[in-house]
Amino acid sequence: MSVLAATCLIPFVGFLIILCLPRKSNAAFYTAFGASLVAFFVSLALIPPALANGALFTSVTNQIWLDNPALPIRFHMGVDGISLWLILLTTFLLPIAVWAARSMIKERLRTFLAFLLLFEFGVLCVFSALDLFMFYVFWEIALVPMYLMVGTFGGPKRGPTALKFFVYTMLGSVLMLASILYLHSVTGTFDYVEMMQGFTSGRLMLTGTQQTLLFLGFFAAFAIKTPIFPLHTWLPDTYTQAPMPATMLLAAVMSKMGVYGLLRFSITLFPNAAQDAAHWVAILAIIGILYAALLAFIQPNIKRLIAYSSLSHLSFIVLGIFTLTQQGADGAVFLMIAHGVSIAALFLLTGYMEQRRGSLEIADFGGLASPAPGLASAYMITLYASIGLPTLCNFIGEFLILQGAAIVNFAWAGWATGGVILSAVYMLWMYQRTFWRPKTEQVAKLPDLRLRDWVPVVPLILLMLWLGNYTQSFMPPISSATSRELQQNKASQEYRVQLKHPRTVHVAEVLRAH
Amino acid sequence: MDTILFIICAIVAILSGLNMILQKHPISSALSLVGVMGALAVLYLLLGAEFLAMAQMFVYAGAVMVLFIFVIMLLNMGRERASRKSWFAQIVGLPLVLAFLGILLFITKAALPPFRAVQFGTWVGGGAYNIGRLLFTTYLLPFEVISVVVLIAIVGAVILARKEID
Amino acid sequence: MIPPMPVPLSWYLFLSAVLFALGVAGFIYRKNVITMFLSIELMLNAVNLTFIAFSYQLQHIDGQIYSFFVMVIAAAEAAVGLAIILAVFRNRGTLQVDEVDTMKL
Amino acid sequence: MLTNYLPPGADYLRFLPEIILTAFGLAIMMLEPFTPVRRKSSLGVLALVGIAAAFATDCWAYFYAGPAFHNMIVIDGYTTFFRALVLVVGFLCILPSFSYLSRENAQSGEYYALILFSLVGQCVLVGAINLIMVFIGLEISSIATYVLAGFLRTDRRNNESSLKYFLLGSFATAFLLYGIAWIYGLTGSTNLNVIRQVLERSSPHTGLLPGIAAALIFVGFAFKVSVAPFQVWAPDVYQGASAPIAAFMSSAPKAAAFAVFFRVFIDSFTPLNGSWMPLMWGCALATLIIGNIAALMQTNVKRLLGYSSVAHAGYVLIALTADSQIGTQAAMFYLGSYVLMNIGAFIVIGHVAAHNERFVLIKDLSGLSHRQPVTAALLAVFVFSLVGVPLTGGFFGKFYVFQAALDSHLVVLTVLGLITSAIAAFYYLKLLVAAYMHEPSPAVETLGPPATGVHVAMWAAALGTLFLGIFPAPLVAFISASASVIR
Amino acid sequence: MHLWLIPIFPLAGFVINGLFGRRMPKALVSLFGVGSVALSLGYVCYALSQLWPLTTPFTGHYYTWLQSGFLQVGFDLTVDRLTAVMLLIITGVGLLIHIYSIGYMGHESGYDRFFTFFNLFVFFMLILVLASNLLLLFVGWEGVGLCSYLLVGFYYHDNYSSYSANKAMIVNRIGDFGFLLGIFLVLITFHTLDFSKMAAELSTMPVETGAGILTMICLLLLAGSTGKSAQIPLYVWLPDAMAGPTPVSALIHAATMVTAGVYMIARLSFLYNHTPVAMEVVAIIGVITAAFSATIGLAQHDIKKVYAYSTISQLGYMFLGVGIGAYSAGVFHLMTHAFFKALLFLGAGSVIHALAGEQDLRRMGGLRKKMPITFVTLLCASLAISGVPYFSAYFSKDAILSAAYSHSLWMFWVGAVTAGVTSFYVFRAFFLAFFGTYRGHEHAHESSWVMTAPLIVLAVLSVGGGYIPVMSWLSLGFGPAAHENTIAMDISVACGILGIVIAWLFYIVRPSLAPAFTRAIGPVYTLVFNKYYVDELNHNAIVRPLKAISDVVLWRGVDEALIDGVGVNGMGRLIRSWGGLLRWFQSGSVRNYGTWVLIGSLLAIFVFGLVGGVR
Repeated sequence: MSVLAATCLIPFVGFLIILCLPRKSNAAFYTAFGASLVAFFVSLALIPPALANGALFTSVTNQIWLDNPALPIRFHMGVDGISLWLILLTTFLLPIAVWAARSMIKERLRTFLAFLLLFEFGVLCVFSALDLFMFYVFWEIALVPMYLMVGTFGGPKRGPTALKFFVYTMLGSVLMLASILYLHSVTGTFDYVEMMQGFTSGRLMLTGTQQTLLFLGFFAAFAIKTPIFPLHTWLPDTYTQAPMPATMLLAAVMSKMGVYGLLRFSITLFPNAAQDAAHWVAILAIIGILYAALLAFIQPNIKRLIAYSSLSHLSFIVLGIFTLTQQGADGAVFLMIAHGVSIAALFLLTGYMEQRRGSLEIADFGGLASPAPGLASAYMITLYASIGLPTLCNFIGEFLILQGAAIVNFAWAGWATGGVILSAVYMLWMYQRTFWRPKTEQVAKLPDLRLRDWVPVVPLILLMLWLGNYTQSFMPPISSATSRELQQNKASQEYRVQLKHPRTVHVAEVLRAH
Repeated sequence: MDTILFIICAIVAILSGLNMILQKHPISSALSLVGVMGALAVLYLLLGAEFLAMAQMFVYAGAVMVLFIFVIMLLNMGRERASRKSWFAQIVGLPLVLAFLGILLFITKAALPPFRAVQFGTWVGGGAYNIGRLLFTTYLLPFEVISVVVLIAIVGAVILARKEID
Repeated sequence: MIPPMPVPLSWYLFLSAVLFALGVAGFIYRKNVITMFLSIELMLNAVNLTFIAFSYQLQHIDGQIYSFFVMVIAAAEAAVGLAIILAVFRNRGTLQVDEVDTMKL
Repeated sequence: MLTNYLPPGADYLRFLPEIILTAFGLAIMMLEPFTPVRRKSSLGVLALVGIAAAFATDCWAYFYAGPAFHNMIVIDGYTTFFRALVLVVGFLCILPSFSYLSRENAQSGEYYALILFSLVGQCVLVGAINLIMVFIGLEISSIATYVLAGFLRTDRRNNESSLKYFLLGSFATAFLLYGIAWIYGLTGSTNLNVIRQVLERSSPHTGLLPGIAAALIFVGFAFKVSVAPFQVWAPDVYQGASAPIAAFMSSAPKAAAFAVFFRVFIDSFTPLNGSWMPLMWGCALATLIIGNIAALMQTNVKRLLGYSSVAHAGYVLIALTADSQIGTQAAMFYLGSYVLMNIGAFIVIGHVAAHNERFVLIKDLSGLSHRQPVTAALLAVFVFSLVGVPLTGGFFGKFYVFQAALDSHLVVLTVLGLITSAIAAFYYLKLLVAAYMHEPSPAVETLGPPATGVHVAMWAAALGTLFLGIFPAPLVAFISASASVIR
Repeated sequence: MHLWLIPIFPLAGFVINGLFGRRMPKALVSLFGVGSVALSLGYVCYALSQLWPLTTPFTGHYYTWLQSGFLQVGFDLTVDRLTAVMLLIITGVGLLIHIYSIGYMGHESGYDRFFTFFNLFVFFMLILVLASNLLLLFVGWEGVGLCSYLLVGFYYHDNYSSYSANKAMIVNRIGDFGFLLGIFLVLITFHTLDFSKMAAELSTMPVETGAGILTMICLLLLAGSTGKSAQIPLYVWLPDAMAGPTPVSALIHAATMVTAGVYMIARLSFLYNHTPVAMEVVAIIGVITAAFSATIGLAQHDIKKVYAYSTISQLGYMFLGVGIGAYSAGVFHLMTHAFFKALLFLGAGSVIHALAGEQDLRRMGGLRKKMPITFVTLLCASLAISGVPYFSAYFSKDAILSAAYSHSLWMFWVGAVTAGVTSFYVFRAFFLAFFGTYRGHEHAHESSWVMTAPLIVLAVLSVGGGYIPVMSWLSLGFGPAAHENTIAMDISVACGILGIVIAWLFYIVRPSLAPAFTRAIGPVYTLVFNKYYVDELNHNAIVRPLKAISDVVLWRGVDEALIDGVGVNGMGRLIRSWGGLLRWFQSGSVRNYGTWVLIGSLLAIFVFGLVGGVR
């Protein structure tokens, strides 16, 4: 068993153990924390091979799942520079979420922790899957515990919200399933690596129409999951209603599944369609950046505000990917990580606020910095990371993405940079209204962070600083992996020329020749 | 002779059938159905199905229909009442039935391969011997299995018609 | 002596089609459960006629055997069906089929 | 000599499961008067033993594959699979019946005997290669289920369910029979192989009549498997019947009818597939849309599951529309997982329903996870499987079906089908929303722990569902070997 | 030479005070806070002495920060002559103000927090000037902005302070918008962000191809500068930023941070030199800002606001200087301004401190006797800023004005008149505070030596700073300074002195003159007093519409009503409305069901008949 398989399975084992534990016992917490921590330390072993060559898939596990000539399904997983950090992000955030859950989830903690571990299992498998079937399977598996967490432990409107969340995402993912199936019936395999070999060697070929339709099928799933404007309306409700540890993972990890899919599959499997669509997707992303920022601006609820801010940042990532430039893609991957860390911290701290005040309406706060300077400082750092202050993590990602956008179309960069400005506006205004100003009576007595509250915050802040200041410890594998992806995308250029110029030659004939 | 017999029986069958579905009282309908069955029995005979003609009379017209009439009497049913429900069936039913009949007749007419003419006595395959022989050889399995149906019918009738749960 | 005038087989088939259609019409238009059931019996009779007619056409008696099976099953169905009708009547005191529609939509 | 006509010994072996079931049924009938009311469940145990024995002989018969009784039935992988499937259904439906019958104060042996007889009919049906056997098998299965649906004869809903099922079932059977009669007349045989050979030889312009005959046969089957627009009866009947019976009716007869549906259309009517494929296409889509959308606004769980079972028929029909080897495999797998999850869901609601099935609304499930977390978790497994979430049998079945459809270039059907399956998530998850996200309802507050039989059946169905989703390989291997026999 | 040591000391101070400051005694906090800057100053001196005479820039490469595609950014620090001047200003003036703060902040709560942020500011400011590439400069740029935000919001529990802090940050961010775009354009054009490599690329670049894009780059970067250096149109934040403690105003909003824009333009002079258009824009912005804000300064009652507008005005002079190519003059004025403006603020701080927080000139007066040291030092500063001969600004401002004289006459005249206005309002404030009778209630007293000592040092620098040969020192990088034009100098000196005289007339000789005059020009005065209503304009034309659009149109309209309501839920409603169809289907009536079976069979027959036939 490879390190990767072990990393993925440990949470699952933890999940099974928790299921067998008695209902009211601390053992569930220790099991969950232990399992997630072990998974984190095991996952660290993924780094050396991936650092050596980020463009290759390392720590590969390739087992037969279903050995049927009609449905050849493999349990094929591996990491490259893109998935490596996402996997580590997940394993890093899970112990934090488990820790946070202990103080934030009052009832049925055991069930919640079980869901958390199942979620981790699903997400890890999504990030490491190299078989499209497997990818889809775990894509959905990750959704289930999240749905249950939102629905069971969420706010007052949890039921309808969770339902909307599930059905919305499901609608997208069935279209992806259709595309995967179609891809299989064209190529005869579900294996991503095999498919890519087929495409690069010219053995396999998709027509323009096929590419477009398949691209749209995948895009539907990814766009809803990410989400991309205008498919985002599930997001604010879900983020707001979800219990805080779940919101944290939703924003930090689950949203990355969508953008990861875009980068991993959409632009390599359907290069021409991706190139054609890049313009439109980028415009949607830019609209999303500005739109979400403007909406965040006037939200009366902190959680909802952060939810919209997350949407804005995710649109940055999408923009980065669809610049189809090295900087854009690198920035996108980096921002995935950076945004994961910063948004997790933001939600975690917001969770502490909710725990103390019992509400997250901005109007209920004011002057919180006086009774809780520690919370205020930590919040300030995180908030600055989030709005892209240099030396903190998000800046690098946003800078690279905007740089990539500027290379393709300077106007894009212009509009998207507006999002950076707005992010400062709404975040600082929120901070001013909650932490600053004269303190109110209700706020004056609120306690500051205690040691056990600091425990999950400190690693997050340190990571933000590390990511922002010593980028090169993360960037090389990302760069090599994204450059491979982009090469695969560009490799179709030649074919594209064939398609474009000899108008008289029918597309199908070109294909038949291959 | 054959033709006349056929036409008479066919007219009887159709008229009885029509009567069955036009009568408001179940007893009248049931008795009309007996008429259809009798006419059909004659036709079976014309087609050389001796055994079945007998069975039609004894089993169908005799036993089964008696059962029906018995139940109708038992429940002391009167004329059926008019009903506004099922307006959908009421409205579209007739055109649909006519269309159905039309299609059946048209296609039967249009696409039918050349068929024999039926002449009484030219082929008598359906005697009791032949039927019995076939039943116990080729159709042994269905013959045996159909006994399960009868069994279920008995059990089912007992369960459903029993007065009280003991 | 009236000369035997052979009847085209198709006439039998037309007759069975008409009877079948009558049965369908009865099922749709009659409001009494028993009469509906009688209509079904009429349809089965039409089917039997078809079987026997084809049996004559093919000149082998398998068709008659099938017809026989249909009769047996019709009898069994009658037993069960009437029992069901009895049970319904006992519970509801009516056999108007339109009144047996508590479950819908 | 007559002895020449007597079937050889192997024929009996091939038919042994049916014989055993009948024998056990008869034995139960005979023992029934001598069993005190409190001990009636021992007859149920006897029925379970009978089913187990039949299952064993079914597996045994697989090694003696071949036609039997003058080509009336055939034993092959396909038959074996479906016989095993209906037997499993029977087993799973008898298990919760013990507590159900005692709860409704209706203990009797006939109940178990009828289930066994019904299984006989389904076993005959799936092995039939002669239309007359198809008809008889169908009738055995149907008549037994008519009775079962109305088993609680003092219950108005049972009555209505039974009456509707009976009237409409007989009505549709008449169409089927009419079609069989025409096929017999046009091809001179009712043997499926002969029919195909004759149809293959016949010239195109004579195809119209066989087409009409096939259409009438289609009506009969489509009715039994509740495909639109013949699905109308299904929700009413499933809602009215008792939960274990509804579970049974929506599983075993449907699976068996689908088995023969495939055998007849893919095997015999292959020469006509140019005309039936568009029909199936439209019906499949209509079924999916009607089933799923109607289910959206249900508040009664049994009725909801009734519509869900309609919708699932639509997915299997997609596999039939694909008209391919892999389509048949997909349908087999789909039905295999469908029966498990469907029965499981019905058992859970039957468990919650309490005496006289008072609590069958979605809101009655509220808070189930607070009081009976295990039951709720199992319900979650069934629901997720019905939705088609991966690692459950329901997902893999759907996956298989749509793969088959795409391999046959049914792109639009696939996309629309998948979208309806996403819409379906909406109403299925309402069950979980109630069970997990609301405070306990009175129904749940007063709910006792599940009886042993219910427990075992739920667990078995859930584990089966998960097994099929996580390790589909063994079953896929078996069905891909056996699906070939019908083409 | 370890250049990284220069910024590392304040960083260490920041870390130590930040983590442990709350638990440490004040003395220790001051030790770390002030000591770190002192060490930094010491190391700067040492390093410069080692590198003397610094004819070629010295660069230290430390680590690769970021690499992606052709983009490569290192953590590299460079010292050249310009940087050397800046380093000395930052650490030197910074140290003085740190020392001053010990006294000024002594009894404030959050003493440790103050020094933490102050040290962080020095760190980022040093990074800003040491950066050898544009991105690292941007890091410092944003960092000082952050510290400015934190320190303006030092009294965070106060509504106005927190509002001002936000305003400062947000307005700066708007400038950064341009800065960032400028960086992107630089990268696209030069494929590097290193100043030296950019210069090398530029020298090989054909003029025709580059002109347009270079202008674009320069204008975008200029947008950043206007934000940071509070020039029109982004000057609005600086007056409000005075809500922070006075040392903050002195260090950040007078001496160092706000000059970053000037520094950046000077740093990129090789770029600006290629684009006369951008240069002209810089100069125009500078001169207009100088005049415009000087007029606002005339009518302010808050002593710090007066100095704030004066700062804006002086920054305008610097912009004018660099805009007309007199880079060394601009930087020279930057330096002298750092001295006298820091002194003005610290002196004002001393007054405010003595009056327990009173900032309104109308409640001061007659402090000359009570606070003699403050009085003398402030006098030096006021004379300096007025350009009185042989005081520091006499040299630097007049260098700019004489360059302007030869560049464009109208700029010179505006600048000269503004010089007069400047000296008027500076002395207005001075007279109001120190002469006449005391109009307040607090018991005023002279500040302690920790505060007065820096005042004295700065006073010396303000007086003698003009003799530091910065212009010739910088001529290596910017070319020789233009010859001084005696006519221009005379005019500007005359204007300055005239301003002082008028102030003396208005506020000492005939105090009734000022109110009479304001009444006479009524509406104009109101306009100026209300800062030309620019804040109100911004609020009503930008902020409120933006909020309204976001709230009503985007949130309620597009998001909730359109996308979610019509799109998502509408789809749901549509699907549900199809359910009406089912009423028809699932009527519960057996006869209807039979009809459906019939319809189905007709359909089946029809399809079979239509498509028909054996294949």
